[in-house]
Amino acid sequence: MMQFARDGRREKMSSKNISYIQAITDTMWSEMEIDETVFVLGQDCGRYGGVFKATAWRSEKDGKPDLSKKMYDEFGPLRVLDAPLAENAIIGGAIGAALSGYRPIAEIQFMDFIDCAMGHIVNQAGTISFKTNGSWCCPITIRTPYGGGIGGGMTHSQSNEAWFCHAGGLVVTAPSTPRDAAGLLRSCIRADDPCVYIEHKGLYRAITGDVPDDPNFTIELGKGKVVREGSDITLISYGAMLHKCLSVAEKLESEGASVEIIDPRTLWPMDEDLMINSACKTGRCVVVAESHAAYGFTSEVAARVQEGAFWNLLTPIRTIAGPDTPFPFEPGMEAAYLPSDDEIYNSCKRALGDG
Amino acid sequence: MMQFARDGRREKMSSKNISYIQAITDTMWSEMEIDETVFVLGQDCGRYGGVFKATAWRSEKDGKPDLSKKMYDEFGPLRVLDAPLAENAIIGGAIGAALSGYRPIAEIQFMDFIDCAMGHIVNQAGTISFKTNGSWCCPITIRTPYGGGIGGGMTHSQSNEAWFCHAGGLVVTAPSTPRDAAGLLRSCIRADDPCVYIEHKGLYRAITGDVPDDPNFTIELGKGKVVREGSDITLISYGAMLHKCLSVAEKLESEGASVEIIDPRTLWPMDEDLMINSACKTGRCVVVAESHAAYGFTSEVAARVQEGAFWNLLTPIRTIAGPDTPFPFEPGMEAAYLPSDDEIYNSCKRALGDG
Amino acid sequence: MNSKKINQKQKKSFGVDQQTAFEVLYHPLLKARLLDERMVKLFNQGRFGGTYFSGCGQEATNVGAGVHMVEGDILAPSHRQLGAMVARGITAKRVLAQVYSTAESPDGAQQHPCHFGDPELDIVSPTGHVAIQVVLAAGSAYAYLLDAYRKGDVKINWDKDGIVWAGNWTLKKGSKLNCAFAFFGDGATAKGDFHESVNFAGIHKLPVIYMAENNIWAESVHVTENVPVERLSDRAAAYGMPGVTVDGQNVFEVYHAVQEAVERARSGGGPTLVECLTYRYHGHSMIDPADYRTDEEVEKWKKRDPLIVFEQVAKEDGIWSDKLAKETEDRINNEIEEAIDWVEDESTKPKPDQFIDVTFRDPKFNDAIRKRWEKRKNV
Amino acid sequence: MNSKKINQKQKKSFGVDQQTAFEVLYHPLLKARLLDERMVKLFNQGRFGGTYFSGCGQEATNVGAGVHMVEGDILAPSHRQLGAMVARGITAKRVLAQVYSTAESPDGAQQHPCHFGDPELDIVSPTGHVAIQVVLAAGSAYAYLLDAYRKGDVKINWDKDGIVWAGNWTLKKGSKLNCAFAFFGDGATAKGDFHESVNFAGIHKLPVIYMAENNIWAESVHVTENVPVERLSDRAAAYGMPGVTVDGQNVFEVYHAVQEAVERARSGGGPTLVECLTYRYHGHSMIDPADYRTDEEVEKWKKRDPLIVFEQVAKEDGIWSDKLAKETEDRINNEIEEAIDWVEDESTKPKPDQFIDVTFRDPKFNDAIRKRWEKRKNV
Ligand SMILES: Cc1ncc(C[n+]2csc(CCOP(=O)(O)OP(=O)(O)O)c2C)c(N)n1
Ligand SMILES: Cc1ncc(C[n+]2csc(CCOP(=O)(O)OP(=O)(O)O)c2C)c(N)n1
Ligand SMILES: [Mg+2]
Ligand SMILES: [Mg+2]
Repeated sequence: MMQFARDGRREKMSSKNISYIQAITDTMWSEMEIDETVFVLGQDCGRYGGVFKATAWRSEKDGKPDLSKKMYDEFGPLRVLDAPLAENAIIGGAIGAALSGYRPIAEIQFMDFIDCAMGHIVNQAGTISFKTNGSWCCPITIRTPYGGGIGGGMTHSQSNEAWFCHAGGLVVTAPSTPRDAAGLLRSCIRADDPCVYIEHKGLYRAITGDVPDDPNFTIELGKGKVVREGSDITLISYGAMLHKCLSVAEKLESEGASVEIIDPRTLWPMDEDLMINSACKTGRCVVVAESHAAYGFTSEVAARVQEGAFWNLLTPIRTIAGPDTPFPFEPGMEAAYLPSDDEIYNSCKRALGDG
Repeated sequence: MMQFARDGRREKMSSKNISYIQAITDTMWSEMEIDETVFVLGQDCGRYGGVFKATAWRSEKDGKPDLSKKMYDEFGPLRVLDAPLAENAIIGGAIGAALSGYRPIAEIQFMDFIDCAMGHIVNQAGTISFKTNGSWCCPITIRTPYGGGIGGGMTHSQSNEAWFCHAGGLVVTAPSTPRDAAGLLRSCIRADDPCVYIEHKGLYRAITGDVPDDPNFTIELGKGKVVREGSDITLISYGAMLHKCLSVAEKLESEGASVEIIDPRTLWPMDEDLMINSACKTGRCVVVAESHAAYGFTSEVAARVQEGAFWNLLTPIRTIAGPDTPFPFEPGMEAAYLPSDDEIYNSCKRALGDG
Repeated sequence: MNSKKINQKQKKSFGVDQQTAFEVLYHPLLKARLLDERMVKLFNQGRFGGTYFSGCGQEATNVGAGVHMVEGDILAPSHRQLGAMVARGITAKRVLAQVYSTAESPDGAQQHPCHFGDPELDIVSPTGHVAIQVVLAAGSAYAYLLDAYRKGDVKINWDKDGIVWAGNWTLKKGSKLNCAFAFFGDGATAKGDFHESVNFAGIHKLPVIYMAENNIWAESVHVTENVPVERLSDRAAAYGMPGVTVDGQNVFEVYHAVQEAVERARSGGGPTLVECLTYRYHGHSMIDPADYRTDEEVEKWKKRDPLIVFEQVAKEDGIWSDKLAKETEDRINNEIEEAIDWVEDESTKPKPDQFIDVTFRDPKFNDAIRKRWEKRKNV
Repeated sequence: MNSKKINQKQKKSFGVDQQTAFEVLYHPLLKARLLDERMVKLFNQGRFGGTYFSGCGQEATNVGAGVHMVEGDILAPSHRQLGAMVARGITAKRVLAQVYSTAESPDGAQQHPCHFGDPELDIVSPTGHVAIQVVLAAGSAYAYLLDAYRKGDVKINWDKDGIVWAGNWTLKKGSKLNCAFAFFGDGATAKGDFHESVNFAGIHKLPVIYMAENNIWAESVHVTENVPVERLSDRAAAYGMPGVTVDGQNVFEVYHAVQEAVERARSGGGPTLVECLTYRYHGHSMIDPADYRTDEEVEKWKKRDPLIVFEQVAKEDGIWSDKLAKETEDRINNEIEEAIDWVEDESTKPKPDQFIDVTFRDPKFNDAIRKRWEKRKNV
């Protein structure tokens, strides 16, 4: 926990090394302890602890889950609600509870199914403040696992975040590390505005990292991060693809190119200046995402950066994204669908060359 | 009707001057005559003829509606179906009928409500061919009125086409003239793939134009059009905004600038080469749409054009789009929301200057 | 049809006394009517824009439910709930500010004039999406259950194996829950949202009053084209909740039926589906000529106008008073005239760009929107 | 519970003769079981990827309905319909090609191994979205109505004023409609899609057989947390259609109930909701330990295994034959072994980029995708 010494100086913060999913569980648990109006609802979230166990166990000191007690046991069936198989009821219900004084965390089991509740998210949650002239707000957090690479096939792999960024009224955030997962989730829960918080299911147990042991640790929504400094080229990405970018950067570095990597962390609003400044500095930019190419993240970033960094760009901005097809299952196809290290590497090489 | 003279030479095609909405009605009517598997379903589409009267009257020779008989009277209640107030039933039902041999034209009364059927459109219609390895296809056409400027407020003004362009499996098309309305609609109905056909409600009765009197008149999906040739700057837009661009072009022309205007007509797939070639020629580009700025049409075009025309661009690509808010009602606000002639003009001036 | 049964009770006014009848029921009934008809006129005179959805004819249904609402109860209206809002206490000024889209309107003129609410009275401004509000109401009702739970008033009935299924809780005697009121039309019941909401409320025994206004039409679509059964209230059984059908033109009957439902809900007995048989006199909105229905149908319903029925019942039961009726009317007319003068002379125009500053609660998000918008404007 | 009533009929096998019992019912019942258990094993041995949804325990429900399908009838399955597909005639090879994701699989290995169909048999490959397929079925059924209409076999019953409401048509005597079969679980009935589909089919009297498989669980969620009423079949009344509950472990009973429903639907009498009480032996999918339920519950149901019940009933009614049973089993085992050998030794791998070429029917749209994808690959 963050502590202040008697004289007001901040002491060294303790932290825990935990997995990406554990950071999510711990943060919800801690917020439910602090604030009685926070509650969780979703399919299989209660007794079962969620299909990915995101609503199951808090971590112990060593960062491992404390299997003795589930969130359901701690907070009871009303605050850890096994919701019906009805996405409209889950989201619409969360919205109603939010208007009546609560801060619901609604889980959509896979982001692929979020389209079932699209009307409630975009045209109800996203418009509450607007249509009440700011009198009401809608403090809901929608958590949902997205992304491919785990053999999920067509409807267990999608990355539909662009829809919510193109909605007008929603904050969309996508952590790439355990630390960001904790800090951004807490910010979403505490925000008075509706937040779509997407979790890359491929990262759940694949990565661990230090997370401050502080019940007030937050990360500002809308602020990106330079996750690696460099001077020759800017790589922009998030989620599982960010980790691919990091390994490509190592390789490029070993070949003498200095790579800057930016993680926007929040997808709407976007930390435009951070990206533009970096591209101005390096003069070259590659944007990577696994979502569909058309009308998605990579196009949005490219459009903004070309405008803001136009006079400094030395080569065209390259975009690498998923093809505009449904998500295939067969492992070879899944590999063909997802951007690969090689593709990122080659695009960087092109950008570093004559474009 | 298009005719071929005995010697095979094409004779001059006759045409009719009709409104944008009349072109839509006439095309559906003609397709229903030609093909018994074509039918129409939607709320109020039957006896009432649709809330905008799109499924009401065919035109007479003079282009005016023949008020003596509605589509419902001509084809009966089973082929002009008054559907229940249930968007999932409408789209899901259309999909089922399509798999069983029909070519349904489903009307969503306002595009704002299309989010209610998002799951069926994206994850059912858009995946039929994919998930049957091409054995089945899903020849449905979803017609829906979009766009603002008619005092419709928050949920009768939206332009959500980007969602469907970012879906992977859907064709999205947006006619801007009566001729394109007819040609593209017929192509959609005849296509074996699912098409989202969006109609700008502000154009319904505001514009008229010549439409070939040919029951086989089609316009290729995916092909854009140079609607005005010029050499100094490229303007790219569609729908009501395209018409604003046209009038700005007149003004700029009168001031000595030569403006090229491109209407992509189909939003997915996009006629990228047409836009890139134009931008390469003019070196300057402004993209205009009324949909949200973030992750929308203008960003998509800017991203593609910057990449394809990088070495020829003289100034940054400017994008003009709706703000990322819900759509406001009050007339002054609506005017502030929608891109204006002045804004387009000023952006062109900047692009023509030093950017 | 349950209305038959109810009608056979002794008094058609269910023992409501004269003062209550006039203060609580007649006043909002008449106010809703006079205000509504006036707005129809003002719209037809072009004094405000957009369009207008009239609830004329449906006032008894709305008032009979709306008057049962107390502080903290949420009202989730559809597009024809003027009567319920008036019963809840909305002023003519607030309503007119709304339809005239002035800066003083509850939604700051952002919303369409006919999709309106009033946050001060816990009335949610609806989206245009039919039936979405029905789900929201279930969510608010879940919040009311949590409120009671946090106060320690809800006992969860774990079984001996430490298991409990949904809805298995009891409310402490004497404790009362807030209620959520959802209004929706016959057409709306064809939507999946309706189903998901009543199903959820049925599972968790939530305090929701489902007010189904069966006015025969959904725009031009006949109720038989949206609902394959005779009585909407018959659907309640599919959700394990009581369903009643009442004469929606008789405010006493609606009042009584909703009272029963509210008492049950507040004491932890769960939701009720109340179908009200009613009718809208005008077209779907002002631009609808409503030529899909016959004049006879309209006339038939007008004979059972809520105001006529009120007078009949009150007279039969000896609680009618010409004087009170006249006084009520005068009071309402004053309020309306004053409000119109105010809205036309004194209300102000909203700032054209204010919607950007209220899209989010957190100003930094709105600033992000503004920044791009201003760039577009080349400022 | 209707099953009671039905059980009181004279013969528990409803007069089905021995040959039919074995050819039509026992064969698919056993084939589904043996194939299913085999796939569970293959999955656990890591011989194919993804995950696997077993339908073990639910074969009687599936077979009793699937065998009524004829050419042109569409099957809209959920994720546990192996039994129905086998009854419809799917071969072990097709199924194994599917779960092994080979080039020969009906979906070309594009889909998840457990969401599969077979276009050759009019079996739609489901999306992962629970309940969406239920709506599709209603649409196909509407197409069947149009088919008959185009043949001149449907009379629309206009009233004297030239008006007709939905569902007011009659089918020419002797004409037969195709039927759409929709399968879905207890959990799925909580979704709005279920409601919109049955409502639509109820309004238009569409030939749909709604097969509700009530297996008590939706993943870890208990049926009482998805459905606030005792019997799913009670919901049929809300849609103006007949509803029955049958013993889903007794293939004769399912066969008989669906036969009645199919006859009604084909002759223009509209849809039926058939609730089958059944159980899944394995977890929701292979990765679910299913620790939310008790061993006793599983054992209780296994005592009423579809194969045991078949044998009991057949014996009671004197149509059992050890010889036929043995022959059937041998035949099936041969088919399965052959299919496994084939799939493991002879089937081929799909091209990694083939999905791009089948996203659309029109190659030019696929080319547009490919172009951008190849640019990404820097080729
Ligand atoms: C999701 C959705 N679909 C369609 C519409 C268009 N629409 C507005 S009101 C209406 C009819 C509503 O009928 P009903 O529910 O009976 O209410 P009433 O107008 O009779 O009060 C329709 C179809 C809409 N607003 N929302
Ligand atoms: C729209 C949607 N929401 C959630 C899921 C996740 N999910 C898959 S199967 C399932 C439970 C299905 O239960 P039921 O309908 O009873 O069918 P059963 O598995 O018992 O056969 C859930 C929640 C999904 N696939 N689709
Ligand atoms: Mg109605
Ligand atoms: Mg189940």
